[in-house]
Amino acid sequence: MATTTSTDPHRSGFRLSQLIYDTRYRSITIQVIALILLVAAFWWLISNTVQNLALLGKDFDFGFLGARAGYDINQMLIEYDNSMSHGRAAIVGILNTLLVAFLGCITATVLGVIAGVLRLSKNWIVARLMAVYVEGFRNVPLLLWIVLIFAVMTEATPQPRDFRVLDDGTSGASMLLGDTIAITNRGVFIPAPVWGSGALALLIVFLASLVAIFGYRRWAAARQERTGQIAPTFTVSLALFFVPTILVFLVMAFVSDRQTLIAYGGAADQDFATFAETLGPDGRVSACVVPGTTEALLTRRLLRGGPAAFDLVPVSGPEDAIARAEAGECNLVSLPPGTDPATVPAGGFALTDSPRAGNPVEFDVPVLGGFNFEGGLQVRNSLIALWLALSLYTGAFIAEIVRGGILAISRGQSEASFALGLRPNRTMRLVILPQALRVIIPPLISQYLNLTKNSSLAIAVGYMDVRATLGGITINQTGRELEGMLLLGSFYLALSLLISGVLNVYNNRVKLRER
Amino acid sequence: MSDTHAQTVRFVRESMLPPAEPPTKERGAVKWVRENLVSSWLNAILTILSIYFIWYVVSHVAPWFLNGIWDASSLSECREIRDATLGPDAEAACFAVIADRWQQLLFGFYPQDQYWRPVLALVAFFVALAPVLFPGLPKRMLWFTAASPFVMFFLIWGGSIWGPIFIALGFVIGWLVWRFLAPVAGPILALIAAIIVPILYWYFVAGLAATEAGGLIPIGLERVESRDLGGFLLSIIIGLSGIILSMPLGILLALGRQSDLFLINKVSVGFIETIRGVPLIVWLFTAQLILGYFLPPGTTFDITLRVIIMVTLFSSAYIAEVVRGGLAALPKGQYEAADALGLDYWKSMRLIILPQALKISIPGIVNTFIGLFKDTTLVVFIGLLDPIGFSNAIRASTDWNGIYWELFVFIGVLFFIFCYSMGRYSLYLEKKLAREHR
Amino acid sequence: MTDTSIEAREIDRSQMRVSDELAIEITDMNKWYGTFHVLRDINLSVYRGERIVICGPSGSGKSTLIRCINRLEEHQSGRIIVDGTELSSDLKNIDKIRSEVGMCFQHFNLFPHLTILENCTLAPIWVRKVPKREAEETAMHFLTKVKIPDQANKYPGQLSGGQQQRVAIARSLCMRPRIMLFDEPTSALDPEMIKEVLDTMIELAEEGMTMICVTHEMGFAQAVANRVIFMDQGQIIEQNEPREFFNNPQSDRTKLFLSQILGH
Amino acid sequence: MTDTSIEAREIDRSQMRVSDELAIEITDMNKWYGTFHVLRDINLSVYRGERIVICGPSGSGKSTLIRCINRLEEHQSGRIIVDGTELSSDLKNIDKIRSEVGMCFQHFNLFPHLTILENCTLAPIWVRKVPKREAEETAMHFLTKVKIPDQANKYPGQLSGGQQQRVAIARSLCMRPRIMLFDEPTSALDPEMIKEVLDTMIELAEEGMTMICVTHEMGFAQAVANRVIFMDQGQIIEQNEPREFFNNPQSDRTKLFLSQILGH
Amino acid sequence: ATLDDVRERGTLNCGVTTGLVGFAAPNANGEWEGFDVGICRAVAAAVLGDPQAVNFVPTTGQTRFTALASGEIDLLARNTTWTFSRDVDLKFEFVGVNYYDGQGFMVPRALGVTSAKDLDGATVCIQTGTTTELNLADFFRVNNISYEPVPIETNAEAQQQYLAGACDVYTTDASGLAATRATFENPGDHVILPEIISKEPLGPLVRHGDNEWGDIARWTLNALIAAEEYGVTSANVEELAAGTNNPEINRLLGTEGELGAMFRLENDWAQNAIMAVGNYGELFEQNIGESTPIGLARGLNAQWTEGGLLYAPPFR
Ligand SMILES: Nc1ncnc2c1ncn2[C@@H]1O[C@H](COP(=O)(O)OP(=O)(O)OP(=O)(O)O)[C@@H](O)[C@H]1O
Ligand SMILES: Nc1ncnc2c1ncn2[C@@H]1O[C@H](COP(=O)(O)OP(=O)(O)OP(=O)(O)O)[C@@H](O)[C@H]1O
Ligand SMILES: [Mg+2]
Ligand SMILES: [Mg+2]
Repeated sequence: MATTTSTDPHRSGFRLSQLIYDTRYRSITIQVIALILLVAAFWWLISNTVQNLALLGKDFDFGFLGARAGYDINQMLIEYDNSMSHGRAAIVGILNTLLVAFLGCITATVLGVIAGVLRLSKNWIVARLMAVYVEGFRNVPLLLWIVLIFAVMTEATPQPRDFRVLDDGTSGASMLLGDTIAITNRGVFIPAPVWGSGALALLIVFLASLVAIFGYRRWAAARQERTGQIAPTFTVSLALFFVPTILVFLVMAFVSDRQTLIAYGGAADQDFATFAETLGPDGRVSACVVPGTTEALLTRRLLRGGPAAFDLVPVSGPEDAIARAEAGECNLVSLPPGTDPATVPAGGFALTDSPRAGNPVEFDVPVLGGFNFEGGLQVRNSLIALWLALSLYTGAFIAEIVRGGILAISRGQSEASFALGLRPNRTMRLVILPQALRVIIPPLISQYLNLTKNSSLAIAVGYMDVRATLGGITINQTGRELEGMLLLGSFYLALSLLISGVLNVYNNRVKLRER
Repeated sequence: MSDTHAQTVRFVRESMLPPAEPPTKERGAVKWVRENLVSSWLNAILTILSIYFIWYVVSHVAPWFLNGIWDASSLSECREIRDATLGPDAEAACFAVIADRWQQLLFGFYPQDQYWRPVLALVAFFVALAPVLFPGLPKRMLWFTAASPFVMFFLIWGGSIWGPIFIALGFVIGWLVWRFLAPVAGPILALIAAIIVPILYWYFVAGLAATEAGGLIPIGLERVESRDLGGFLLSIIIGLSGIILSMPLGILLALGRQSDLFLINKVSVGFIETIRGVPLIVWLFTAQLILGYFLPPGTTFDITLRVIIMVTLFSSAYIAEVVRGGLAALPKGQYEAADALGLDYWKSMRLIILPQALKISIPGIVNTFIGLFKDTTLVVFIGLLDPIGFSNAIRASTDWNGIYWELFVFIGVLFFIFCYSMGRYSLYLEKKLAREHR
Repeated sequence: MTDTSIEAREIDRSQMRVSDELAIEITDMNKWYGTFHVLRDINLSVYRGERIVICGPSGSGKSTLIRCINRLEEHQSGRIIVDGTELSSDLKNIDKIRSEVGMCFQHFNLFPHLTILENCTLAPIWVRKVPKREAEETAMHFLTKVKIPDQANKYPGQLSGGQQQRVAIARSLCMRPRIMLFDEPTSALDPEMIKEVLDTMIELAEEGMTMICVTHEMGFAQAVANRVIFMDQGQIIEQNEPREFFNNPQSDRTKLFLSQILGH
Repeated sequence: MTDTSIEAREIDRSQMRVSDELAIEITDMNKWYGTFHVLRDINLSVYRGERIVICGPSGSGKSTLIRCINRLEEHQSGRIIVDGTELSSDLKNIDKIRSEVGMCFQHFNLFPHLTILENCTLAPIWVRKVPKREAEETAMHFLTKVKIPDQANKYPGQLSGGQQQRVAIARSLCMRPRIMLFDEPTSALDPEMIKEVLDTMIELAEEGMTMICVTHEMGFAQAVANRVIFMDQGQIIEQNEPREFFNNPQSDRTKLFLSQILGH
Repeated sequence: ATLDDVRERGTLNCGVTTGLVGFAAPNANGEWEGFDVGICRAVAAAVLGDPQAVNFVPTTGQTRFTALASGEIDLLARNTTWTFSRDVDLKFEFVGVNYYDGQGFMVPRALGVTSAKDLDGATVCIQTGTTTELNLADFFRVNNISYEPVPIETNAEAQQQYLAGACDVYTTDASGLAATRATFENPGDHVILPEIISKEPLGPLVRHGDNEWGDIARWTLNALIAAEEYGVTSANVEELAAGTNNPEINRLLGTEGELGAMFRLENDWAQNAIMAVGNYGELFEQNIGESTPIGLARGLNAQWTEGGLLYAPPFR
């Protein structure tokens, strides 16, 4: 058959009524009308906006992003202080939003999966408890939960003051895990890692063991394919994950050199205690250290243990330290291991009891200072409360999704698998999970989307997310509502389009093939 | 045949065995505990943990709750009563604040002697809903359903009865225009006319006519300002009007998203995705901060109304997705049968497709409503006095400054009761629909 | 199984009015789905009062052909003239033809949210603009004809498959179409129900309705058809009057097909 | 309809090896669901190579009985010994028995996320620890046996019901079980498909597999079974060799039951 | 013009806070009460002759300026600091100062802190959306000490956080600190530090451009202040309105001259305002003064004659 193009027998001239009654032209007519309406609507909106702006004497200008922000943000993942720009503050906020969304998605998934599975548990009381959890969180506004959790956390955890040891030797609260972690109502203080000289080697070993795990798994799979032998993957992976890194860590810690501490103002061949004493009762130890290094950390530890008051003078490197010492800005200099004490300029001498240079990774442990804990990493209460509330709330929804997903896999599937002799855990891994995941993942991802959007409720606990910085203080201080809201909206929109794009790709990949 | 083996095959049971009781360990409470609480080590541990958890929570919350003081006029009086009866360290809730302010938490500043109006409006809403939910009822009740938004508006806001009547008349006019123009001028022209004529009517005639009529026959209720609405009443109003008003737009968007027409499809998709991609709180700030920019200079209307508009746009995107699900669930044969009978697009939508698709969508709509209702709490951030906003305002009075948990507990419990029962209802509907649907 | 009963009441063909007037005329019609050529150079004339049975293997384009006749599918070349009106993209023509051509689907496609009576009156009221009472009278008339007047106020979900299919027929009849198209009206039914439906169709045939019916019920074809058309791969392979067609097929393809359906 | 073809190829029963060795021995077995006594004092010995058909009214406990044999259900009293191993709560025994007893469900229960081939190789690879290539060869062998080797790389959703049931059989066979349990393997199928599946089962029977089959396909029972067992209310009411069973049932209950199924 | 709009409407739309102890809050009957509320009522009384003809529109720190700019409210009487940029850049007009405030700090007595300069490393609770956070940043920057800000949306939450010890310091306007401390279970356990780190002249504001309306608001406030100065109270205003031998009072109360007509008000506009809410001193004492639980001293807010800053320009 020749593909003869459609030749309409009545090619009588075009009539106007065809625009409406002819299916071929009708759709064009409708779309043209729609287009006109659309353009008119946009024109109306824009002209109104222009007029309003003119009336208010405002313009449409994103220049404010470059202006000085002037306010402080307590939690920042990148450097920021109040002399930086509004744009920078917005980025700090964006990162904070992404952080809490990311953390929230992970814990919500864990919580949701556990709750969903437990809700199906044969254990009556556990199942009931999970039902209460799920229904309780699903049916009360998130805002209320955020506020309540924030308040409960502040009430239920001790304030830093309670950690202070009183005269009678007791204290209202104490730190955990060998005085390394403090849970307070201002947040949780945990040791912060400080990367020392061997850190790179350690990282390489760790990456290598990740590669090894991957390689081992492939090898195990290939061998199973060849011989049928099933090698243990989980335990071996676990061992590979931890053992080499820990071993290398211990070895490096053991062989690490001593750092050189050079003092000014005492007599040679002293140890630190004697040196501190020679400074007299009002003497102050000023130590020149490079901030953020393990040497600095160890020096501070040493000083803290000593009797004298001290302060730390930040310097940029060993040369700078010595120069400053000579200028009299400090009377104690910490030099990296391997520095030849002979290079010490006149007047200085090496202490006899300088500490070890330290582990490849040292931990800066929080200690109680004047008002608060100092050092370490502070995970703020606002972050924890928001994180917890978002996770618990979204977790309740995820629990229902997981439960639905598992219930959607008919019991016949597991029975068939049992009948074939597969053990319950393999049945789960090979038969149930792959199927349940297809049902679970799409709604799961839209829950992630919801969680991300809900993180804008950070306002309730004073967590400085993008809505609080860009959409809050910045707009309020500059009066740039139109521009600010536009930027804010575009950020959320871009994020959600990204997430739903991922979702679509996934959906297309796992679609069950049917007739 | 099977004589190859010696076993005799034949067996006939002479007497039937009666059913026996299962062995003891398979019976009663023992079995229940064994199977439900301690069926394995893991389960036993979980049971113990759960019981401990429950005990912990109850032992901390129960005294506070049971010691609750209901009769006091301020927080300090509460504290005095507590000190007098229980001692200064006792835990005791001060529920007196709820006894003192429950009207505000429920109705906001609504005039106390008019409380019957919002209650009646809610009743009217359920009556209006009945014919949608129970197909057995007479179809004539649908007239009331159509009229109910106006009735509810009139009951809640009050004012002259002529306002709602003349506004409603606009819809009737639109319908009449469509009815009489469609056969003459074709559907598209008729549709455009049916949209434009009522708008002109509202713009030029309705207000004037309503004032005139109000002057002639003054019937009406005491007028209540939007800003007097607050507490749960406000949440319910925002939630309900959001859902009800967003239905038409949501349906149009759903149809648009199903449409083959490129432009209409893309516009619908763009609108839906934009709305859904941005958090409600951002939209609310938009309503508060920048909606005014988009309107002709000088137009102002109060924030409650602006919030309702924004919430309507917001929920229409969600409704659109729910309705789209309903449309997609309909078999293709329904569309074809409608075509084959000669029904045009709008008729087949109205008579065949939408009634079915909407019915399937009801559980989804209810769920959207629950979500929206919970989200109305966000209006606190733009200064509206919803329950949470009111709890702040109550704390700002010298009497109750410093009170915290009691208000939140009260609000939480009310929300829970409302949302949970709605949720159960939608679950019930879903099951019922699943049964009906083959 | 149902063959005997149908055979027994074979219609007196002499009584059936087959006029010289054309009801449907299809000339050189082609249709593609994408690049797939489903219907190839179809030429078919159906006279008023004729009863035509179309058969052929699955996928041969039978459904597509009759769906083209009331424009549920668009054809790409050739002409289809129904009742003197040519099918083009003109909406008015389409509306006109659809209200004159009734169609009855394999899966009934009743409207589950309407009662039987409402199903039947819907189109007359909204398309023909008949007053409701009159529409209901017509509906009851046709429901009586298909022998289910007592079910009028039930919903489709409450009826059996055979009853549903008969409602579907009644629904089309209520539009008083001049032509009826049936697309495998019995293949979704249990054997007992098939009989009910075929009986109804035979009655219609007796009244001289123009009918095109896609079916494999050969008993029915033999009993009522004026012509049997055999299609394969989108083409009309053979057409003949039924007795000839079954007893003395010409083409090999037809022979093979008949051997299969008669054999099984 | 399928009866004739099965009858025609009735197996030469003398050739079928029925040894004196016990494959399954059930003594005084009782089972309750809650307080409901589903299986009452079941005593049953199955010899290696025997083919047993179980029939009885719905709810009589047929499924429960065979599900007890591979411990998909737990029994509460009495003993079940399969292939010399007693079923207790010992996990090792359960694993051993399950890998020797194949089971074929009414609703196939294929794994929809795996191809046909993967469905068949999953258990051999993970339970029997067979190398993949070998497992695939075995799988292809059995797929060829059930006559669907060309579907190996499709997914279950792409096959017809009869094909799916045959895959299910092949899947159990790939574990090379000594005993096969069938639970109404054909009741979810269309008549044509039933034939495909029954043919497959008959072939298996010819090879001397020990089989217990819950079915109401009496043609199949007559053709291949050594014994037919009739159950009612959780009890074995009557057992006999098929011809006797059908032609000369002893118990009134059996007579009534047979009259119903043969009649319809 | 705004005046015409208000007259036509018959009510004054007045923006207040969503709730701040002593300044604005609804009571159990749903009536708004407080110091800021008094200003609204005074303006309503002056313009419409009815102190009840006010619609109170609760606003948050975020929403107040838009509400005013968009015309949703006619007057914003919410503790808003008069700053250059708000006046000039945001295009509002502050009509005067009704409360001279300054940002202060409150700490638990147990901390033993006596000066804000000792707060190095402290955690500070602040209410967001105000000038507070900017002042704070400046103060700590100038003194080269560090702090940790904890921004909180509402006063109630900030209070809860502070009491639980989640922050060492609570900072807001000194009036707010006093009001908050007054409702603590043990007010004596907390001290307000002597440093006042900022000037916070709080005053009502109107839109830029409508000078007549701005004048009305400005002079209503001035009338209240002047009334205190001249000893006109709500109790004796009626008596004095009959005529006194003090021409200034006569002009103020409209018995002499045509001051009211100059901005299209009745001549007894000030009399109505004073009758409705009392003079400035009465308003202060009723809502936030020392006899109330809040117990604020007059301090800077005393009349200039008593060493304060209140100084109403002459009515002539
Ligand atoms: N919408 C469509 N898009 C693409 N191909 C289609 C479409 N509908 C049908 N086809 C194809 O067109 C061919 C003819 O389909 P049609 O339904 O007309 O066959 P039929 O003769 O009615 O078969 P059956 O007896 O199975 O109903 C088939 O090969 C089918 O796969
Ligand atoms: N999990 C269960 N809990 C409680 N009762 C059950 C359970 N499974 C089955 N039963 C009951 O046990 C009885 C026997 O069920 P079974 O499935 O063994 O019957 P059957 O003979 O296979 O019937 P059918 O021919 O309908 O498959 C039935 O009365 C059934 O209701
Ligand atoms: Mg077809
Ligand atoms: Mg069964």
